[in-house]
This record gives sequence, structure tokens and C-alpha cells, in this order.
Amino acid sequence: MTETVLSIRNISKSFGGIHAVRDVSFDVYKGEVLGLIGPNGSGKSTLFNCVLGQLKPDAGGVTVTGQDVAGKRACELSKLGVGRTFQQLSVFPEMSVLDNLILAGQEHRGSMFSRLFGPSDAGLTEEADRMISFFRLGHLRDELAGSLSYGQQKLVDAAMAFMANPALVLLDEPAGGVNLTMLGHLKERLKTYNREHETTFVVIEHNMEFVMSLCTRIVVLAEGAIIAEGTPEEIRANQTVIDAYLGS
Amino acid sequence: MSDFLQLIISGLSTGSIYALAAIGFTLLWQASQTINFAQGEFVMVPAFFILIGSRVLGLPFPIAIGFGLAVAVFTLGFVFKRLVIQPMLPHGHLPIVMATIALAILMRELVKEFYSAEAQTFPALFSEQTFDVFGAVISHQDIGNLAVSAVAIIALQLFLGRTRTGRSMQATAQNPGVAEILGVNVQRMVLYTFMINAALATLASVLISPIYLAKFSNGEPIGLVAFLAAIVGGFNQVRGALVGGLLIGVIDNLSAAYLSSEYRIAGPMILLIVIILLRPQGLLGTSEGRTV
Amino acid sequence: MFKTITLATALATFGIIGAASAETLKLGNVAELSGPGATVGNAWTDAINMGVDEINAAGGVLGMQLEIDTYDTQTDAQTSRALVQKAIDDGAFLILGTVYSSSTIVNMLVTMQQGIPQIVGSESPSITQKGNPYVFRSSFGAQKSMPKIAAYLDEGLGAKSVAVSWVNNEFGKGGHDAFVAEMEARGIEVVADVSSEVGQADFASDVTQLKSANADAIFVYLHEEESARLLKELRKQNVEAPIIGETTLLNQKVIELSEGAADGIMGHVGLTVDAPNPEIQAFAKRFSDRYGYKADHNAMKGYVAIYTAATAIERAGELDRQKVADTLHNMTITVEDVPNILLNVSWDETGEVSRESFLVEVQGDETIVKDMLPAN
Amino acid sequence: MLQLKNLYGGYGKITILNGVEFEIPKGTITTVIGPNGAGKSTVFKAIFGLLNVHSGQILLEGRDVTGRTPKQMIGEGVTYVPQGRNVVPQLSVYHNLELGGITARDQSAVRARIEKVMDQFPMLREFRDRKAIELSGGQQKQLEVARALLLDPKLILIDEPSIGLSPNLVAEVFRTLQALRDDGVTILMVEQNAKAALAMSDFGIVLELGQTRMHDRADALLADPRVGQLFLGGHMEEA
Amino acid sequence: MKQLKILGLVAILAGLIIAPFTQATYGTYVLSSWLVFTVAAMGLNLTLGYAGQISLAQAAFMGIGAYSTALMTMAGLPWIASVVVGMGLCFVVGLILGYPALRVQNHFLAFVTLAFTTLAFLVMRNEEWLTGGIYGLVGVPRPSVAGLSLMDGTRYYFFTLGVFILASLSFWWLVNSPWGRAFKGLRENPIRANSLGVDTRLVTLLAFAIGAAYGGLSGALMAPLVQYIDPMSFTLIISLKILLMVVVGGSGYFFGPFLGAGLVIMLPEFLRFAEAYYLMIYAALVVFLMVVCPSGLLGLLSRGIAAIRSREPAERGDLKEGAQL
Repeated sequence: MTETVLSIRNISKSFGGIHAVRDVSFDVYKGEVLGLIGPNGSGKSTLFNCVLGQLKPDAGGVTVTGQDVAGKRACELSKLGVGRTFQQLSVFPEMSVLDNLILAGQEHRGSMFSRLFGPSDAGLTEEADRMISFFRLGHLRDELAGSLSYGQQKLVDAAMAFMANPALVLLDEPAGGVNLTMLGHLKERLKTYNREHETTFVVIEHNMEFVMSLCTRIVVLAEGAIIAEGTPEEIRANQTVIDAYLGS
Repeated sequence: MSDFLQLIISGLSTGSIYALAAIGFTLLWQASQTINFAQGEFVMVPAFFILIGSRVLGLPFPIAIGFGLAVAVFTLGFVFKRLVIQPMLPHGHLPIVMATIALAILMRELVKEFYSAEAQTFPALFSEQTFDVFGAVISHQDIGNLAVSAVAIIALQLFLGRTRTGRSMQATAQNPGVAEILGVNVQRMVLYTFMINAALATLASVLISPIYLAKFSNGEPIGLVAFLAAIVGGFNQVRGALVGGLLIGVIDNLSAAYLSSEYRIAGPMILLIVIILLRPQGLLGTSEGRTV
Repeated sequence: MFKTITLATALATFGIIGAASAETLKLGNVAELSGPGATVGNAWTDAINMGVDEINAAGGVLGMQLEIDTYDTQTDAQTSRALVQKAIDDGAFLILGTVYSSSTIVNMLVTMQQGIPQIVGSESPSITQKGNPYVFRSSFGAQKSMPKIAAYLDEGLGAKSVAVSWVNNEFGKGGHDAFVAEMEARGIEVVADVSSEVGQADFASDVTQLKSANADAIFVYLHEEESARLLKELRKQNVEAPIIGETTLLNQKVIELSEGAADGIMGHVGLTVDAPNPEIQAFAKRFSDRYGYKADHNAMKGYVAIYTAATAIERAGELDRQKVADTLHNMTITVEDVPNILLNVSWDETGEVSRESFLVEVQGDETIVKDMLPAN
Repeated sequence: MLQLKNLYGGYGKITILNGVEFEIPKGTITTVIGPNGAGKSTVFKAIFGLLNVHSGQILLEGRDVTGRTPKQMIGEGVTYVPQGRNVVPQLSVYHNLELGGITARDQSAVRARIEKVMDQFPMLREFRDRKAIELSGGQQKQLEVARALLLDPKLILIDEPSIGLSPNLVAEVFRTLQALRDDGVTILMVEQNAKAALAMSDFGIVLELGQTRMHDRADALLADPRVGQLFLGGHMEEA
Repeated sequence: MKQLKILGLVAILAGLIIAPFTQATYGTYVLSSWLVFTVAAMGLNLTLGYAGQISLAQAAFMGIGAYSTALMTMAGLPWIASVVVGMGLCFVVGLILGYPALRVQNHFLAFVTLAFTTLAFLVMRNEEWLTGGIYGLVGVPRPSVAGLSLMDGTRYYFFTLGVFILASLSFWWLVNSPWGRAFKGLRENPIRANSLGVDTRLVTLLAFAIGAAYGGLSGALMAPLVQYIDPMSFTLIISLKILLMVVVGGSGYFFGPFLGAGLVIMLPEFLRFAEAYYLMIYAALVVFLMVVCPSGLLGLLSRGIAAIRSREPAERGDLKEGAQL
């Protein structure tokens, strides 16, 4: 079996009597694109936040490449090789696209002091340019990120998550609000990146078509527990899943 | 003991006036996230509106107060909200902070140039007669200030709680989105808040000017104390501002008497820092949501 | 006609001072026109302007008309320093101001470095104690007036203890230190020493401390508005001890603002418009006729300052700054020579001023001069 | 009752509604379903005047009400219960109810109406003096629905009433809505819980990508296998 | 465009070198004080404009720098040693003062720093044994460079200009280094920055500490310029004045504080004809500027340039390409 990148073990979390996540366990392996879906209120976001160390689970634990993430700050998690994107637009609007990407990578280069006295781009311009052209944003390289269209900003957001060569990338609703043509482009780029770098993805997404065509494996949550797991085809045919979405 | 009592009572009397300024301050914050660095000048200026009414226009004093109130509510409420704050609201805190600082300078200079650079006496609402309680001397003015402030604050609470407009204002402060879908004219409610702030400031002006005298430079210390009171008490509570105002009035007196008169403002300042670090929502504030 | 033009051209060609400047003499007035000191600076400035108009109407100084440029320090020491420099750059022959000691201490460095005579209205003792040969006062330093008060406390009131209320800035600190030194010298005990802030609103705690000290007398050294607030609070808390002060406490403004609470206070004033001298009365009348408010000691300081400048230049006989400064040292101006100097006055070699002063008492809303104290 | 004609609209740069069209009859319950991001909530906001309509028309009983403010819509007899928590947290239950009638001139009528509404929701009477924030999620939702009834509306827009409610509470809310319909109120509802919602509705509308895909009787939609597939990412043919 | 910028810079520098020869002593003094305040404003611009942390403590830091310099140089120690000590002290105090910023933001932070400024003032005024109390310290010597006395105003101006250029260059280098990028990240999207590995806590503290050190440098230049320091020069009003410089010029723009300080210091000169009204006019202008353009004068300028630029090419290539995506 291939190497385990993310391991979720018996996570439970409740808020004021409501069990948001109940005893969820699964592993994600190197190079996988795992989709995490479920109707509203199924506990996806809670689980996601436990993985990101932002919520402390009541029970269970999360390890990334063998290291416990409990109590880790976001910047420490990043150093562990976890990249992420955000549901809302999350670029640095008053900085150029290039600077956005350099910032995304620089903290992984050298020490605080070597960065102060080293080159101003931390030696990352080339790599950032590669990433920019990979996402076909070349013509926007020097524009302020905040002046780009919504879809373009989503691309920049995604590109930033990859700048530090992460082992695991968590994509939080990457397709939200992106128009159809842009969506196809985003999906294709993510797939290509995954194939070329064997980076592991975990995707939360409501757009089922996007999830089904991007992911290699899907975990379905409902009312805080896993109700199904399998390939997109299997999930699509699963009556429990359909019921969960349509309601009983 | 009588000294201590004296300090407490005097502190409460001045503190109640601070509370009026502080309450207006918190109302603006709740309604529109406006931090008004000119709040002290908002207390300083109405005294001059009233003096213009009584000395220049020759109105009898009670009518002059009404005149001052009307002018203050219009300029410091309506005009301030529409012309200054409203265009800046989408741009965050800093421009409002800077603009209100500049506005404070503008108001000071206007008063100095067009009225007088000199301090002015201001007629007192209450007699300066005094009586003794356990050795402490209390004047009618002390009692009057406390009473008027208390009545104003209770009236405000009743207005906010019991009237249709008051409840609409509360809804606007606590959850503007909901207020809107219930048909509340959110912008108008915010405007009312500004006007109430101006009215409270006028009241504070009427109470404080007989003691403090009316002078163009008075705004700065009053504004500073209003800030302190608002933060110490809790930015999102009328009660908080009240308690904060009284507390600052008393602590100021006590630290001057028992710590060091040279370091007297250090007392309230250290209290401020401690409160912000340990309980940023203030003594009575709630951490979630904004509440009137 | 033709001749004059030729002459003017010739003068200009030879680089001799232009015709216009031969007829006017520029002085700089650097004062507190805005900020907390605005009241003080405006009175000072108004009196100077009145003096200039009178002097010009009487033929000017050395045959030249005076021209006064006024600069606003915003009651800020650093601004005042810059503005004194600007006034010098603009060609001021002599500088008048500033009134606030905090500013004067800074800006007198500039006039000293460039050898420009400066007549100030400040009362902090340190100004004339720094060996600056170009700085002169138009009123007493606190170290001159405090002995007079000490003598009165000791001999007049027979006080054995005293409580002091002072404002914690240059003005108050200077007066406080000089006063406390005098008390020590005379063996009067300072039983309460209460400082307050400029702009302080609530004097309840100050008065509580002054009252509980049970001193034989209370000495007050605050600015006008704070004096008024303190007096009101003293009356409110029924303080019985005699209240003694220096010039500021006995200012008309304090009496007006304290609305009766000043009744009965006593003290020493260097200059007062209530003095029974005909010159002072005439000045007070001219001033209130012209400006519509009553002159105070700050106005008198300004008035004395401009007449001092005019007289010193006149006596020096030429536009030589060093010579004017030398003339001012150890100079005496008498009312007979210059009526508008208001009182006979002398300067010593440090620039400190000496003249008669007054012991006054407030009765109702009037200041009554009780006694005339000799110059020391 | 309500008719939408070729409606386009959205937030800022993003257009979400791409020509929504439907018509709902008076005195019925219509449920709008569709995958997330289909624009269901956006349609409600557009109707209620909380969103800029780029083009198209909204007709209420034949009158054009496009571009009205929320206050004007309330005046037209339309109320709106948004998604999520929408109570005023620090006010009491009673005062929250009063806010529902805040625009009415006659406040004594509002008070009478509150009594009536509290009869319908006895829980509210029990907790009338509690702060709204102290109620459970389900109770808060009931409070919101009750609040929307205070002005005796002709049309109620309800966005996802079932979120955070236990199944028996959902059933209760649905029963309340049916009772309202029987009193002649028209109800337009968005619901994730599509099956249960369609089961109690008269009509159903399927939205996808900001367009109306299907519009039929509720039972017909319930039987249509394409509806289930739609949620899991299949595309629908133009209906 | 870039050449134009360099040309502009050279012209400004040349202007600064020639300026004192065209000015009387007063003009030179005003220019010197502009340079000094620009250094302080630059520091605040780092804290506020680049890192997004509001601070009303800059005057207190100037005070710390000025008192260190005055005390040490009056005791006969070299100026440069006092600068090191003053800036070091400010850096450490800045680190400590930055701690509240980790907990609270916006107006709360403003008030913590406001209280700090007030407390610093009280110490400067009341601790007479150290600071000379309310009278301050008089007769601060101006340093000598290579045996050349700088007592002359013009010489001291050039000395200030030299230090100013060094400070500007290091500021330029700092904000364009990865640190500068991290500061901006903190300002624009702290959560995102943190998720990318930026240690936002450390960066917040550094933003405070470095900004404070610039305040200290400014104070160290000011003491010899004025040759006198007293507590009144470091009150809250001065902090507000420096804040005004940063915001009016354009916070977050490199040249913002240069322009802002110039305006705050020079505008009264230009408005002097208005006599007593100049403060009024000035205040009214600030209110107006904040209402129409909260990003300051440089923000207004760049908005103007953007408007002109976007009008020029009627069809932008990138829009086309973007549309294809």
C-alpha cells in the first residue's frame, strides 16, 4: 500500500450537545484526490477545522505524515507541509500576483534572518513564474490580486497553496462562485498538478459535478458520521447518499 | 473617613457627567462602528451654542438651552452623520479616526475664533448650596448632576426598550441584516443614534460647564475620559458606559488623593490597559454581539 | 521728485539699506495665539499692537516707524523655537515673547546664539539664571515675588504652616520650587503639597487634601481657569484658612470665573490694572476702549515689553543689537521719562526686572490694593 | 400571485441568476430545490429587494414590484424568513415578536396579533420574557416564523426552515405552514430537505445554475428520478 | 516609467541638497525638522501602513530616543552610541508594547498605545532626577563628524539629511525584503498569511519594534536639532500629529510619510497668510481628504493614474485572455 499522508482517527466533536462529528476515521494516501461531501450541516467543516488544528476534537486525533496536528498554529501546520485554500476569496488584494505567490513560498526558505539579508524575492521568482504560467495567469503577473476577477483570484488562491511544495493540500470549496468555463480550467489544472507532483488533495465541495470528475475517492458524511465511501461512480449509485441529500 | 466619602461623592457627581459623554460614544460605536475622537468637542461646543442663544440672541436661559440643543442635534447629529461619517463607513476605522481628530481641531478653532479664546462662566442649573453628610460636603449641584444623568439614562433605556423606534434602533445595532428584512429603515435608525448622541452631549455640556467653565480647549480632557469610561465599562453596553463613567470619576479622585497627585492620570490609564488585556469587552460588556 | 528717484536708485545701487527699511523698524512678536495659552498670548499681543500704534503716532523710534510681525506658537515649544528663527530671518531687530516659560526656555537659545535681544513675559526663575545676555523680562520672575509673599505670610499672617496647590507644568513648578525654598528659609512648614494638571476639571480631591492638612494658610499657584475651579471647590468644602496667591490668582479673569468664590483671597501682584496709579488707569481705559475687554497682567506685560524695547533702542541711539542689549542691562526707566512704562522699572545684569509691586485683596468682585511693596 | 420574468441578478461581479422564470398561484406552497450554488436563496433576496436585479421583472398580483425596498415589500404584504439565525439576540422573545410588526402604524393591533401568534406557538408564550439568544436553535427558528406572521402577510418567503431543527420540529414547522396555506397565505420556500418539503408542497421548482430547470406539481417531481441525480452532479436536460 | 521615477528621485535629492542655500536659517530649520519627523512617520508607516497595527505611541518612542541621546551626549558620550542605545531601548519596549496587539486590534490597540504615551509622559515629567522633569534638558550638544562641528544649522541639516537617506534606504530595503512582504501579508489577510507559514505573532511584534526603533532614531536626531528636550514635545498630540502625517500622505505607500510630514510641517507655512484661520483650513482639508479619499494623497494620486491608464488602452489583452479561461 502507498504511504499514508493524512490519518484521521476516531474524531468526535460536539457543540453544546449537538454531535457535529461522531467517531470519524479514515486515511488519505499519497497522490490521492479525496472528496469530502455531505449535505449542509453534515459536519464537513467541523472535521476540516479539526484537521487544520483550529478546533480541538473531543476525542481522537489527526496526524499528517505521521505528526500530530493537535494544538498546532496555522503557520506551524504549514511548515509540516499542509497547504490550504479558503472558501472565501483569500488573496492579498493590494499585492501583485507575483508577490502573492512569493509570499506563499518564502516562509519555507531559510531562516528569519537569512530572509532579511537574502535576496528580496527569497529566490522564488522563477518558481512563482512557473506556478503563474502553470495556472495560465502570465498576463496578470504584475496586476494587483484584488483587481482580478473572482475566478482568477480563486486560481491565485489555489496556486498559493502549492508554492511551498506541500505534501497535503486542503481545498475548501474551490468551485464556489466560479463560472463554468473557469471551473473547467481550474479542475484540469488541479488534476494536472496532482498527476505531476503526486500531491495529495482533500476537497470539500458542493458542486457535485466538479467533485465527481476531480476526485479519485469520495467520503460522504451525514449527521456527523461517514455513510458511504468509494469511487465517484459508486457514490453516484448509492441510494443512502441520494436519500441523505433529498431528505427522508 | 469623611475625606473618603467626600472623594467618592465628588467622583460620582463628575463621573455621572462623564457617563453621559461615554454613553453617546458607545451608541455611535454600536450603531455604525464609529469611533468619535471629537466626542469631547461634542460636549464642549453645545455650551457655546447655548451662550450664543442667551448672550448674542438674547434668549432667556431655558429657551437658549432648547436652542442649543436643537442646533447641536442638527449639526453634531444630522450633519455629522450625513456629511462626514456616512461617506467613510465603507473604508474602515482609520479614516474615521483621522477625520474626527481633524474635526476636533476644527471645532476648537471655530469656537476660539468666532466666540472667544477666554473661558466663559456658565449659569448653573442647580444652586451651589451645600449640606453635610457624615462630614462630607455635598452641594445641590452634585445631587442635581447625579439625578439629571440618572434620569437621562433611564429615559434613554426606556426609549430604547419601550418605544417602537427604540426597539428598531436596538435591532439595528444588534443585527442590521435582520432589522432590514423586518422593514426597519436602518439608515434612519443610525441617524437617530447620532442625534441622540448629540442630545446627550448637550446635556453633559449643560451639566459640566458651570463647574468646568465653557472654553474651546475643554474637549480634549473630556473626550479622553469618555473613551476611558466607555472602554472600562464595556463598549457595547449603555450600563457599561454608566458604570465606567462613575468608576473613572471616583478612581481619578482616589488615585490623586491616595497614590500621587503627580501621577493621578496614571491610575485610570493603568486600569484601561489592564481591562483591555484581561477583559477587552469591558467590565459589563458581553463578548458576543453588540447590545444596547 | 527727480532728485529723490536718483537718490533712491543710487542708494539701491550701492547696496545701502533700501529707503523703505530706513523708515520702518521690524520687531517680531512670537506669542501663544492658539492652543492652551491663547488667552494669555492674545492679551499680550493686543497690548503690544496698541503700544506700537501709540509709539508710531508719536513719531516712532529713532525716527522710524515700528512694524510688528506676529507669529503664533500654538503654545508649542518647538514651534516657538522655529518661529523665533523665522522672525529673525524676516529681519526682526528684536523679539518680543514668548509668555509661556516652556516656550521661552527653548526659543531663547536661538536669540542667544544669534545675539538678538528678546523681551519675554515668562516668570519661570530659570530664564534669567542661565547666563543668557540677550534675554530680558517684562515682569517678575517667581524668585523675585516669592520672598514678598513669604514675608507677608510670616510677618503679616504669622503663619506657621502652609498648604500648597500648584499646577504641574513649567509655570507652576517654577513658582512652587521658589515658594517652597522661601518657606524653608523662614521656617514655615509645608504641610500639604498638591499638584494638579493643566485642564483638570475636578478639584475635589485636591481640596480634600488641602483641607485635611489644617494649615494656617493655603497658597495657590495655578492658571486662571484652574484657579477659579479650585476656589469654587474650596468654598464648597467650607475651607476657612486664608487663601494666598501670586499674580495669576488675583487676575480679574479668576474673579469673574469663580463667581464670588474669590472673595477675601489675598496676594501679591507684580502688575495690576487695579493699581491706583494714573498711568495704569489710563492704560486700562485705552485698552478696554480699543479691544472691548479688560486688560490683565498679561496685557500689561506686553505693553511694558514694547515700551521697554522702544526706550532701549532709543537710548542706544542706533540699530545695533549688542548696544541695545548692553543698554538694557542695568537700565532704569522712570514714569517721568516714559509714562507708558506704567511703573518705574530697573533691570539687573541678568535681565531680571525689579520694580514696586502690590499687595492686594479681593473684596466682592473688586481687587483692592492694600499695600505697595518696594522694589527688591 | 407572484411571477418572475427572465430575472438576472447577483452580487457585484458575480451573476448568479441567469434568467429565472416561474409563476406561483395564490394560496399554495411552492418549494424551490436545487444543488448548492443554484441561486435559490439569491432568488429570494432578489424578490425581497435585498439584491440588485440586473434585468427582468418581478410581478406581485400583476403589479411590477421590481426594485422595491424591503420595507416596501413588507407594505405589499410579503415577509421573508432568511436562512440561519435571525433573531435579535439580546431582546426578549416578546420584543422580537414586536419587531415583526415594527412597521405597522397600529401597535395595539400588533399586540393583539402577538397573542394570536403565541396561541399558534405555545412555546413562545412560555418563554416570552427570555432573551432570544437563550432559546435553542429550533425555538429560535419558530420565533422567526412566528415573527414573519405578525403582519398577516399574503406571501411568505422562507429560506431553509429545517436547518438545525430536529425531525419532529421540522414536521411541526411544516404543519404550521400548511395551516397557513389553508388560511389563504401563499408560501414560497427553499429547502435542502427536498423529499420532505416536496411531500408537503403543492408545487416544486428545480433551479440549477441560476436557471429554472423544472417546474411541476410536487408529487410529479418527487417521482422523477432525474431530481435525485441532479443533486449528485448529473446535468439535467432543459425542462 | 521606472526611468521617470529614478529621474524624479534624483531631482528631489538635488533639491534637498540645494535647498538650505536658498533658505534662511529658519527655512533650513523647518527642512531639518521635516526630515526628523519623516523618520518617525516612516516607522509608524511600517507599523500601521505595512503591518496594519494602529499605534499612538510614536511620540513616546521619539521621547525615549531623544532622552537617551540628550542624557548620553550631555555626559560626553558620542552621538552614535546614544543612537544605538536609544533605538535598542525603543526596539525592546516596542516588542513589549506589541504584545497587546496579539490580543486586541483596532481601537483597543489605539487606546493601549495612547495610555502608554500618557504614562511615558508622566515618567518624563515627574522623574526629575533623570529627565530634568518639566523643564527638560537644555543644551543638548550637536555631534561632530570627523572633527567638524555641526553647531551650524546648515551643517546639521546635511548631517540629518545623511542619516535620513540612510534610514530611507534601509526602510526601502526592509519593505522590499521578504520581511516587508510578510508585513503586508499581515495587514491584508492575517489568516491567509498564517496558513502560508508566516508567523503572524512574531511579525506583529517585529512590526511594532522596528517602527518604534525608527521613532527612537527620529528622537535622537531631534534632540540635537532643538538642543533642548522637554516632556511636552512627546505628548499624545505629537503622536496624533505623526499619525496624521502617515494617513494624510497615504499609509502603506513608501513615500506617504515623506509627503504627509511635509504637509503637516510645511502647510502652516503656506497657510500663514490665512493667519488665525490656518489651523481651521488645515483641519477642514483633512476632514475633506478623509471623506473623499481615505487612502491619503498618494492613494488619490495612484487612483488618478489608474483611471488614466485604464482609459488609454480601450481593450486590454488580459481581459480577452481572461474571458477565454
